[in-house]
Amino acid sequence: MTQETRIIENTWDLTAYQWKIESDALDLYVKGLKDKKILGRKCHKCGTVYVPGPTYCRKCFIDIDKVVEVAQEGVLDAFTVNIADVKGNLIEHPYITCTVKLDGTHSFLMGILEGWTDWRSVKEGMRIKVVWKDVTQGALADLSHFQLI
Amino acid sequence: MPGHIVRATVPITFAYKNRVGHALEQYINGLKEKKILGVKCPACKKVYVPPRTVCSKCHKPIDQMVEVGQEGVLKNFTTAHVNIVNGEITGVQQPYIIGLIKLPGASSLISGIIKTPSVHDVKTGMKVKAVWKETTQGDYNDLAYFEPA
Amino acid sequence: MKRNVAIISVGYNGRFVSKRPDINIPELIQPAVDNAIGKTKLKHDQIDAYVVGNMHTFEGINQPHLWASDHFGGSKKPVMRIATGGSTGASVYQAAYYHVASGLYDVVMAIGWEKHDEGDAQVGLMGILLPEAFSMFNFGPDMSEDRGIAGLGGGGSTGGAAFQAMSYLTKAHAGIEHIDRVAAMMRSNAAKNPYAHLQQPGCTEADIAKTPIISYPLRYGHTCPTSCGAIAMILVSEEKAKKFGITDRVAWVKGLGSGASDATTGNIIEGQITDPAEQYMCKVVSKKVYSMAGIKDPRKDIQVAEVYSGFSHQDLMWPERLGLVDEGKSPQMLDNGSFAIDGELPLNPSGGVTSTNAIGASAMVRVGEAALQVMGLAEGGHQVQRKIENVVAHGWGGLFQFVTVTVLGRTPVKK
Amino acid sequence: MNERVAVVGYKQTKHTFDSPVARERMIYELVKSLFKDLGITRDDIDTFIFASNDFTDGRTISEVYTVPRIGSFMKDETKVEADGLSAALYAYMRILSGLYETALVIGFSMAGSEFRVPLTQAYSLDPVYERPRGIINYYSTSALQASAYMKKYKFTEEDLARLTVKNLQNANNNPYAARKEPTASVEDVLNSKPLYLPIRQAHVSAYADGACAVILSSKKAAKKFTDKPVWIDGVGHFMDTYYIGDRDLLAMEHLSAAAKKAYKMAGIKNPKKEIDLAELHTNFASEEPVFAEAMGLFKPGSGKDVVKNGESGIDGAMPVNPSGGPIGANPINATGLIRLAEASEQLRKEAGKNKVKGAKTAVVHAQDGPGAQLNTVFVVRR
Repeated sequence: MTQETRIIENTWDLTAYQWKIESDALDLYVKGLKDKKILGRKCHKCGTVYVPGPTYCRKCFIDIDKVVEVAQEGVLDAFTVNIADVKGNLIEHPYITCTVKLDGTHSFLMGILEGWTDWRSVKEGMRIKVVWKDVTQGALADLSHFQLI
Repeated sequence: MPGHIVRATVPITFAYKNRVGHALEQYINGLKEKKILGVKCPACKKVYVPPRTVCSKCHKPIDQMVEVGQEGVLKNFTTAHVNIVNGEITGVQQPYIIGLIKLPGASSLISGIIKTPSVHDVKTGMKVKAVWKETTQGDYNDLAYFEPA
Repeated sequence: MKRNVAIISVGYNGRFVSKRPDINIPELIQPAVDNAIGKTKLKHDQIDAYVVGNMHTFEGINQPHLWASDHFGGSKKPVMRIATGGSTGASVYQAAYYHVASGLYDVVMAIGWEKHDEGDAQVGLMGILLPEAFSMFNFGPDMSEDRGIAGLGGGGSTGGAAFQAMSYLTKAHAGIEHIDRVAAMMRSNAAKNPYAHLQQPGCTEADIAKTPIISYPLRYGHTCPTSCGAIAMILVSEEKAKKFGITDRVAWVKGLGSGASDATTGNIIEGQITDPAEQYMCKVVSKKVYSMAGIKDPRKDIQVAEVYSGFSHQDLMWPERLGLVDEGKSPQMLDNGSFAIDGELPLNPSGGVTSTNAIGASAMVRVGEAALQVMGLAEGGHQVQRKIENVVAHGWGGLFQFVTVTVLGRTPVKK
Repeated sequence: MNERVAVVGYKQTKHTFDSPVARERMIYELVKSLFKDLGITRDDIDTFIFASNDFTDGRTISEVYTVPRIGSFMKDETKVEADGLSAALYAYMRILSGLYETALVIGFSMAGSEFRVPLTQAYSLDPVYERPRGIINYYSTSALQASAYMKKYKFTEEDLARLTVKNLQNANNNPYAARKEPTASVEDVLNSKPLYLPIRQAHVSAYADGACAVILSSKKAAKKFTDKPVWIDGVGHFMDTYYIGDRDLLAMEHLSAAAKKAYKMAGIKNPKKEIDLAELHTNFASEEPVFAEAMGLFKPGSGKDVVKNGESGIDGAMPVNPSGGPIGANPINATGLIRLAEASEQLRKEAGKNKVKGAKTAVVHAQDGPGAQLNTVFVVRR
């Protein structure tokens, strides 16, 4: 390796941006959470149910406005066991982050999985249910976690 | 009506450490010694200031450093009434001149600030010379500006 | 009537390494260009056009092809810049192919690079979804410890990869030991590739198993390094290849394609409907590519695969999604030695992405390595010795959503 | 291989300085309504090509969330990280190859409201010399070019102001333009804030929120979309050296080369005679005469006369930017593609108040980089 050369420090300043992000899907979703309901949108053409539900269908490329309440039970899809922090240090209480597919939906919801004692016994395809916070206020945090049934 | 938005800001600035590389390292070292260095292509004999590791014309790697003169001719200029810092355009109290200068021995023009008692004194074709910081420390600001020769 | 296109040269700037404090970005690219040209009888001026790309947020330079143009020879030449995330290098190569296949140009150079030591790749990758993640604050997320935004973003520091890995293991009835095993094979393959970054001759499953788990089932030993390096390839038309007298040691582009789904993980503002472990798009694209290449049975007609695996479980997953191996049978293939350099279907003889990852280059390195295998020019002992007719090269990027596939072969597809 | 490729559909948004909808909705509505106009679905498109930029979008791999919004979910999609006309060029190549028959090209940005354009421009400068020195930037580079032109050819500040007003008036009659200054006068331009003289605030293009989508197709497939195809008969693109001190800012040989290549392909021997209008991607008003002359549309140094005689006006011999050009709207990444859409509209005789009479052949231009380092040129015919 030849000689090291000088460093010039530069940045990409993300604080300089003012993003606008479409929120139709999440607006509806958190509105439902307040009433302990899971709301999404269904495509009237292909029947795909999205949660959170955008106002268009990805497959049919059309506007969709049919709001549907979906089941609060479903199956465990993928999961990962968080054993260490970002730096690789083991954490005291491992936890499971998972994606679930609620019955009747075609999309995946992400969240925390509870109701297990040994994570090695957790398997894809297990039945799960939604667990709510005691008091809901129309926020993502209203849905506490998913619980193995 | 679909299309509701939320706004997002991100309080993060990504940081980078960019290496100046072979040619600019030598250029900066030259500035410390109050020398202006260029690089000469052995094939077409062009001298590029500041130096780089390739001849744009011959596509040959080049590394032969040569010192060029410090008194040259102003070829082109613009009078700046603003500065652009972090993407913000802000007015300056004293307008200043940004010029392109042909130094003896160099084939390319070098950009720099031209200082004169009044910006109206500046004419293309005038002779200008490099003015150095009293104590140079090995950075681009060592070559402080150019003034009429 | 299609125009046949061949890769006639593949050049690297040197061995991929973690740091190059001696040079700047254009200086990293320049030797790869010179190397690719130096292996032919061409002169720089005979390159008609350039297609280039990298993941520019990793170095904080927008449109770096502007700055680098003089160093790769693009000054006063046609230049196009392509960027599609991890698959960038393959997308650049595909654009170079179309430069020639369109009939507009005859000799085109494709260049991909990354200089990871100038930024932080983890941070750069965060940049994919930061605005979307931060928009969640408008919706009252759970902010308690790790359960909040980080959980929603995709499960720990490996993002959605761990989900995908778990999903794959379940579908294939395999265990973490298979991921350890394939990771070890890649590191020892890399030891036979003089350009690879992490070279560990004789690396074993046990060596990998010693590395800490990040997010089960992924360990440090299953992840890729961040490398500095550049690759350049020269693509020419069939007529030019004949004119240059080089139809012997070239790799013909027989089929190519790409596709996109939605953001399969981290799609936190709208429901995601694509399973990251299923990779339906990869199946669709590879079918199309094989048909274009005149390949009826990829299991018989393809002898080597170079797949893009940012995480080791993908080395098992992709061969299945590419139709080279039955679904769920990769662990078995691995165990019976079929994926070894001297096996039935050598998989990443180069050592793959988990051994070397300069992101903007990586997907092109897959194509370049495939080309070298076809040409019989892979150096340092990673050349597959049995007769090669076709090699498949694959790439992916984004939030597990973009895929690129190409087949290179010893003989062009008949017109 | 396909022998001829046409623009068979195009649409742009009404550009604004602060879009009421997010980029996702903007491009979705645009593409949806283009499909509706043409009576097609997303299945009629073989390949989708984005023109976007991670720094203007503020995201790594910025099309991650926008892919489904243009109908490319589970489809063939790629991205050109440059102006939209480069993406159109790539689409053109893909169709010429014979492997695709149709392509949708889309460019967009939120340059009006989401970020500071000079900041993303600064990120395009090299990080180790120009950026830390802070002298050379997109503005000062173009000012040096303007200064060189004005001195050499005695083009005055008044001439430049008149040229700016011509474009502002054209923009005024363009329903898509963001910048509307119906009363703008030469005096207003001359009195506008000095930036890097001779460049003043009024000369700067209107960085805006907006998008443009264009559909290209092979000759074979064109009938399905329209009975008024606009043929792409010539293309060229060339890069200049990065180093400002090495460039000939006036001759712009690389732009000249791009134009010559496009003319040659299109069989154009005398561009002045054979081309009926030009749509140029100018970030600053001062670039118009320099670019137009490098492209052989006017005699070198004739800018003063062109302005005086109104030759580049809508009724002139060589109308330049009858749309008002980027002075009226510059949604980065879409700007060059908008030039193609505007030219197609003219050739199809669908332009409104800005109609150029009898236009049959147009030249379209796009740029990237400081001082238009990379240029793309299309020749299109009805």
